[in-house]
Amino acid sequence: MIQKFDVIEKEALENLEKEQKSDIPQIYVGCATCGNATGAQSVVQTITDKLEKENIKAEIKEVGCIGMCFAEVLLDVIKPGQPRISYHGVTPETAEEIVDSYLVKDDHRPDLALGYFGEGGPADVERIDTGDVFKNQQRVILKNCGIIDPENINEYIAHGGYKGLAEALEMKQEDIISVLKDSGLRGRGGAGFPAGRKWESCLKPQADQKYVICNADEGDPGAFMDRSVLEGDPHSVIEGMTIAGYTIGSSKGYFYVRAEYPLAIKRLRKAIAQAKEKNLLGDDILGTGFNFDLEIFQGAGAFVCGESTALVMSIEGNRGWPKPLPRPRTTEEGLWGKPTLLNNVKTFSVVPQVLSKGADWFKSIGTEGSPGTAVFALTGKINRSGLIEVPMGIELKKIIYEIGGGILDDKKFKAVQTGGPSGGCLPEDKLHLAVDFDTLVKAGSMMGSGGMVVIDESTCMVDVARYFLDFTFEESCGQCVPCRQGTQQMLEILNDICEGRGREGDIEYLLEMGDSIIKGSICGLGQTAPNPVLSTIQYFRDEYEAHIKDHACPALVCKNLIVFHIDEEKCTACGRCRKACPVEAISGEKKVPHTIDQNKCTKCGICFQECPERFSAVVRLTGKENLAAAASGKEG
Amino acid sequence: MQEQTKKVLSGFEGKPNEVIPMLQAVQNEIGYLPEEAIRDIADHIGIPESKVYGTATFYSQFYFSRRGDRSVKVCLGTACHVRGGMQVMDALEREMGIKAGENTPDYKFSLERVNCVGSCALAPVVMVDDDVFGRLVPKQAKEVLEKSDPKV
Amino acid sequence: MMLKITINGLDIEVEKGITVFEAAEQAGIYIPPLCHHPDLPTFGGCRICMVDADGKIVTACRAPVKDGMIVKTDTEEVRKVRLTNVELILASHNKDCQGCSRNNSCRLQEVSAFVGINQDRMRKIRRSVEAVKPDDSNPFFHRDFTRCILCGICIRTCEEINGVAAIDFAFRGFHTRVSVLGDKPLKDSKCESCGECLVRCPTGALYLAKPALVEREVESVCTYCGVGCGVKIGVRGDRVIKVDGNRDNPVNRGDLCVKGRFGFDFINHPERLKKPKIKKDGIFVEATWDEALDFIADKMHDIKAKHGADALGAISSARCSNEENYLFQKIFRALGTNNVDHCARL
Amino acid sequence: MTNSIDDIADEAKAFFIIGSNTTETHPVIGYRIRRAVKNGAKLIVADPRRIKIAEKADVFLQLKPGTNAALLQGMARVIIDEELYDAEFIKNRTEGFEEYAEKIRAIDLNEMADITGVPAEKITQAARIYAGSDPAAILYTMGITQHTSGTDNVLALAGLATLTGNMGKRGGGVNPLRGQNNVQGACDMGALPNVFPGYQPVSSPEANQKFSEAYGAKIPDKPGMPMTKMFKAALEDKIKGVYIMGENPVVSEPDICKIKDALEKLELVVVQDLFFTETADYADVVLPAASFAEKDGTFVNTERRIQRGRKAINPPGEARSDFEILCKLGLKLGLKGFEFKKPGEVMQEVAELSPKWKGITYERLEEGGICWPCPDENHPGTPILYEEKFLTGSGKAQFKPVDYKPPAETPDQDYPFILTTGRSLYHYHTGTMTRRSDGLSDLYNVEKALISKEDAERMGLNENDKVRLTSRRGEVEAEVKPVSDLKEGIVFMTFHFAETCANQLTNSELDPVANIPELKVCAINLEKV
Repeated sequence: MIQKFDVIEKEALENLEKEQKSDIPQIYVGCATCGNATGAQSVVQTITDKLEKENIKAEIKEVGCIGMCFAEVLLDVIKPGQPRISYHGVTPETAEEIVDSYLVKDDHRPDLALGYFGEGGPADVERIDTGDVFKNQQRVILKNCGIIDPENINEYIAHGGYKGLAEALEMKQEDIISVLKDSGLRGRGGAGFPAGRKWESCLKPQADQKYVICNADEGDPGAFMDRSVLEGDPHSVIEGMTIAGYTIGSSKGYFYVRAEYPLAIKRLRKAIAQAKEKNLLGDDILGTGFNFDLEIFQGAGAFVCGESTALVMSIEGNRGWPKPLPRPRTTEEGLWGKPTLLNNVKTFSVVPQVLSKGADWFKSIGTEGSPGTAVFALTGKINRSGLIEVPMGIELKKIIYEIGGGILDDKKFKAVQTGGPSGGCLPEDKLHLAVDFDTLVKAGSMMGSGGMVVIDESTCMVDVARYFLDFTFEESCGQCVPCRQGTQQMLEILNDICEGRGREGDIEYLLEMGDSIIKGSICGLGQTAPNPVLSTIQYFRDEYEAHIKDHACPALVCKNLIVFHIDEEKCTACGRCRKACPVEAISGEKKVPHTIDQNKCTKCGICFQECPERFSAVVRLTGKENLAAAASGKEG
Repeated sequence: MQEQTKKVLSGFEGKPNEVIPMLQAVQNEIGYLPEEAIRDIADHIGIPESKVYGTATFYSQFYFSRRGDRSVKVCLGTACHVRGGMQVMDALEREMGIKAGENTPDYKFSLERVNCVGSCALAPVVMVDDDVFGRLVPKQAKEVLEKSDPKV
Repeated sequence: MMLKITINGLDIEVEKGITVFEAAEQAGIYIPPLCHHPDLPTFGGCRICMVDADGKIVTACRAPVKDGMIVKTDTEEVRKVRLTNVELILASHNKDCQGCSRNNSCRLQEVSAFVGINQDRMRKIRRSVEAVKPDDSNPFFHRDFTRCILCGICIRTCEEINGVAAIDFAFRGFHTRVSVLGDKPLKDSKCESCGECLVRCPTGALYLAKPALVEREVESVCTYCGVGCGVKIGVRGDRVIKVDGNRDNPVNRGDLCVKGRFGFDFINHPERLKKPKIKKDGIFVEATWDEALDFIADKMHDIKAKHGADALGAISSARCSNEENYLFQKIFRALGTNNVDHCARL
Repeated sequence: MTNSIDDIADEAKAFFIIGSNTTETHPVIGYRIRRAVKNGAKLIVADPRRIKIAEKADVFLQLKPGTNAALLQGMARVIIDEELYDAEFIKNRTEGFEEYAEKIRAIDLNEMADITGVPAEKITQAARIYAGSDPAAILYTMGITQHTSGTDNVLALAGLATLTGNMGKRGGGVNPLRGQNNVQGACDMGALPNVFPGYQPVSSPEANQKFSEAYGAKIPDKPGMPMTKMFKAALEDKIKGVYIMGENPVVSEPDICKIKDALEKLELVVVQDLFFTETADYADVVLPAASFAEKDGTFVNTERRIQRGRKAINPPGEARSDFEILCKLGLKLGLKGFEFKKPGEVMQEVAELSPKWKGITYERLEEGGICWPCPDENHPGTPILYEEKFLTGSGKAQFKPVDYKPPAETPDQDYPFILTTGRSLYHYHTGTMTRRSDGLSDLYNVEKALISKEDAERMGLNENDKVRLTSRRGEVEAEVKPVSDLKEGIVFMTFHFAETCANQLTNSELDPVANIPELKVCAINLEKV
């Protein structure tokens, strides 16, 4: 079938040639959700109109997310013989300028450019792929994201796509599994279970039907890696699943995608159709007689459905309740009681490369225990938020300060949260740690699905813990007592602490309860729910104590523990705050320093934002005395 | 309404694994899930209506009463949270005079919290249907609503 | 096939295929159950029956016994997990036990006592009982959500025992609730009011609309349809105040329907006839038994004499006992007529 | 029932429920069947109404009222054509198969489909499930028997069961679910015009002699009148006095106007009951009886299981158990053999006089119920009949082919609707007991005449509209409820409610053999008021 595939590949390249007309300029606009959210579509529209109106020869295409979300909207231009130049923060207006000056004339507008890729770019803009953002990255899973047009299968094939499948179809199933085992590939869903072993345990059982399920129910609040892959490189996942189908002997696969990912779903649909058209999916794939079909199932919004048995329950039409242990493995009795292979988007998407480039190539990346790369959604109080892919084993420091460009507004770093609601927070003195499955767990956090949220001094750790508990509380399925009641109980206590009702012994009680919830819960959600609390207590216990003992929120975040106060010395009675206050709590006229009526104040913080930097007369106070003073009506 | 449901359901075989797709299809058609619709789905598949209701109420995607014409979704994903998404939510609740999960009396808007719309770089983010408003501060709440008024 | 296992150091032999919970039961070792019910498939949600099986903490109600398995039901760890779980349940459970119909017959009380709830620890707990108002729509039994522990026994009962499945879990997480379609009152649902759920509810979440404190029980047979369910008639003073299914009766094994379980008001109904009555010129006047029976006997002899025995008709009853039916037909056949019948055909 | 609840519920691979609203009239058997179906047993339901149990059915046959025989003949035709019958069983244990088969082969399936209104495919499907499941149990009630063709219907059912070897087998059989707690016992005790206790014919010389001697009187050897005929006879002055024990014919009997006239005419009417019933109005003497909770005695359930009822409390006031009343009356009448102290002694006499009950004693019943026949003290009882032989001369089952006969009354211009009656889960018979329960009344207290949505639409009727229902025999006013469970032209009512008494309308035409009136089919008209 290799021959058969070569034909397809050749044809693909030719079509591409025709489509691309590489003799004219190519324009790429980052049109993943993040891009669109920032206005990519209107940019595309303006340019298209302009090109047509002024009949300028150029190709424009919508691509996925290259990961530099901080720089959205991203517009790249490749002129024949020129390197790819990236423009950032593009608006319809600047887009027109760029067309006028760079496409029509030859001014590459260094003022608007972010930089260029590859060799020999103009001297007055910096090179991106060797710059801070990319030099520490290694793009394997994301290699096509933002580079190719995800809605054009030819581009995927041109970039080496479906070779892995073609090769796999010539291999024995056991051999594919042994390659995976050699490569040491571990599931990218969070727990990091060895993929090879999982596939093997699904190959063994005899059954009239087996299923392959791609878990794209990315529910972690603050993570969007899976979505970016589906939006930017859908074929890589389809190819991976098809290989899985062939390996375990399944003819049916499901994409379990959050309904909140409309664009991803749209692109998947298109990709599936294209793959079928090319006989890379569907019946008698590449003439091997192997049939594999893919169906998209839209998750209806339940974080717990990321858990394999819950996910299966919900496809079967039930409440997404995990099956309590002891129960047969999903790989033996999964969907409709049939052997079912369930992997994460990133796991499937990397499989083709592992097969085409070989186990050793994969092992050469990352660490021994955790080979390969890790994809993170790097967000929070950081200068360069975005989607990054780094080799396992890289130091957290590097990610935050080099790739991420350090903390926003030069504030002080406090902690980095990984693993979302199941993970934990690591403090400054843990930044030397290497990022891999096992190290993070040892330190009290985890890789999780790949959210990495940077937290600075102006963030309250108790509040962060409460935030995650609130999330797991809302998302707990309600089946088992420890999780259903436990998350609620922990949340209540954290609310109390944040609102000044904390009690002596609460911290110990939280620790004890956390332990019981971990031991007692049915599924991963409950078994990890206490982590954010336990890790923040481990590293930031003093903040908890400040809240409980002194009713003080050191980060000045917890509403009930702060008061807004106007410093008479600094106040110039400009009246900005007075006008902005939505509840008319601020009084004072011209030349008279303003004051805040604490009884009226709702602590919305608008006055604080309104007061110009140069005065910064509005201040936030915390602690028993200040609160008491404010309460006693005396203006803080 | 029953006709609407019937029409939608006619596109399904009536297998148990179609429960959620059916619920989604009906909600797309009607805007929420009226009781009769749930009963019809149960009958169409031949499973207890209580079970279908149990499944529907489990998932946050489904609504059981009429919604506002435009839905204001305040992202409270981690990034938005640490960047003050909650204050924005407070401001919107104040402006609209309703709490999250409610509709304005004139059914122009419904307000809800969502977990990560995936625009973390723009945090804090608010989505009104598909329009995204990024890097918001509380006082912009009014402006967001004015821009999104269905009549405009 | 028999397996050898050890529970708390005690070696026992048990049937293959049973659960650790059942094995312990056979060995007379108490494992606190909450969501487990012998009539029903297991659920495994309450996490109270957790034990240490070969070093792993598992739910006894689901874990099958394995040969050579070593089970410990009372390790430090097990105790802690159980205790916290019960505390957590109590945190959102109605405090008022005296005001609860199941006071002293409540499974949650039993379990709390066993795990050793103590007030010092309870003080650390934040109590918050969701204020859902009770459902008193059904005339026979009501639902108090503040006493529901979401064990799902009622749900499994409605599906497995009665086959109606009128109720199921609805909503999610802490807001999970046993509900009918549309979160309506029970009366507006497919519920058939058989009360099987009421019988199995481990707490006071389902309770009789009219409390029934039974003084003595008498085994008998239901008086309604032909199924002949075994019942236990609950008496207090001179009144029938409750009817329960007799689990030992092979016909119904304890099950009853709405009529059999709740339809007994007629027994002590004020309109019951209490004296014989004879109609004199169109109006009924009370009479003694002798007057009434003499009147009847004379009349019957009279008719027989005038028109022959076949001028008498005897309509017996399918609600009377065999003995009574026998005597009834005996009377008329002895008088010389076969005009004996009853409502077999209706 | 030929079988016991237990063996059917636990072992039947398929249930064929016809003319029985099982989940409402025999709820606890309903539970067992729903459980069995949940565990994989197949279910065929045939009824003019989409009753609750139909929800769980693999095949639901919504036949026109009164066309049972046609449906069953149709099924038989399929079974014979496709040779789904149990040849072995037929060879060894039956007689007359050939004639039967011949007659069945003469039946046109499509014609049966037209008569019943059930598509031929569905009849075929049902036949295949029933014949293809071993064992398969038939359950029926009044929907089969309350027809002028009732006996034929039962024979047709027996035919199916015999054809498929489902007789005398665990999990099989032909099982009428008896409607009342001791209707079986009343029959067993000879509260029937044609037989003595234990089904010994009054016409049999030996039996007649045995009982005449035992009762010290000459008992006529020709059968007496069934209740349904007594009232007609009363109108013709042939009957002068009626003694009514625990019955309420003024509500339960068909064609009530006639019944009332008859009662008016009688010289003596005795009513013995718990309450002052509608019938009591017509009585000369009313005697206060005891309820089941106030007396000892035995009852026979639908599976022939004799069980002990026990006294829990005293009867109110001067009310007495029927046992006491009858003993007293017997003596007052100067009859011999009424000196009983307690019901147990009566049981001894029963055992002596009827072989089927010979082995029954109160002592044994303390241990639990026993299914008759129980020929001696050590016999365990007989939960399943005909395991070895049938009660025929040859001991073999006889095939009795039947012809479909339409109901006595069919719709016409004046009375275009068919009324069929039944029961509700929440009430019992004429409601004497259940309608005195506030709770049950709360759940269901007003008769709703059910009509098809189509008819409702055509006639512009909405729920709770009042209508007048008229038949050749009387009229009733009731509220309607349009439902999708009924086919056009069919009306359903219960007979629990005296104020909207369906039996004002019903037809008293009888089945020639069993003398059961055709309560399930009569022609009526319906108009809005």
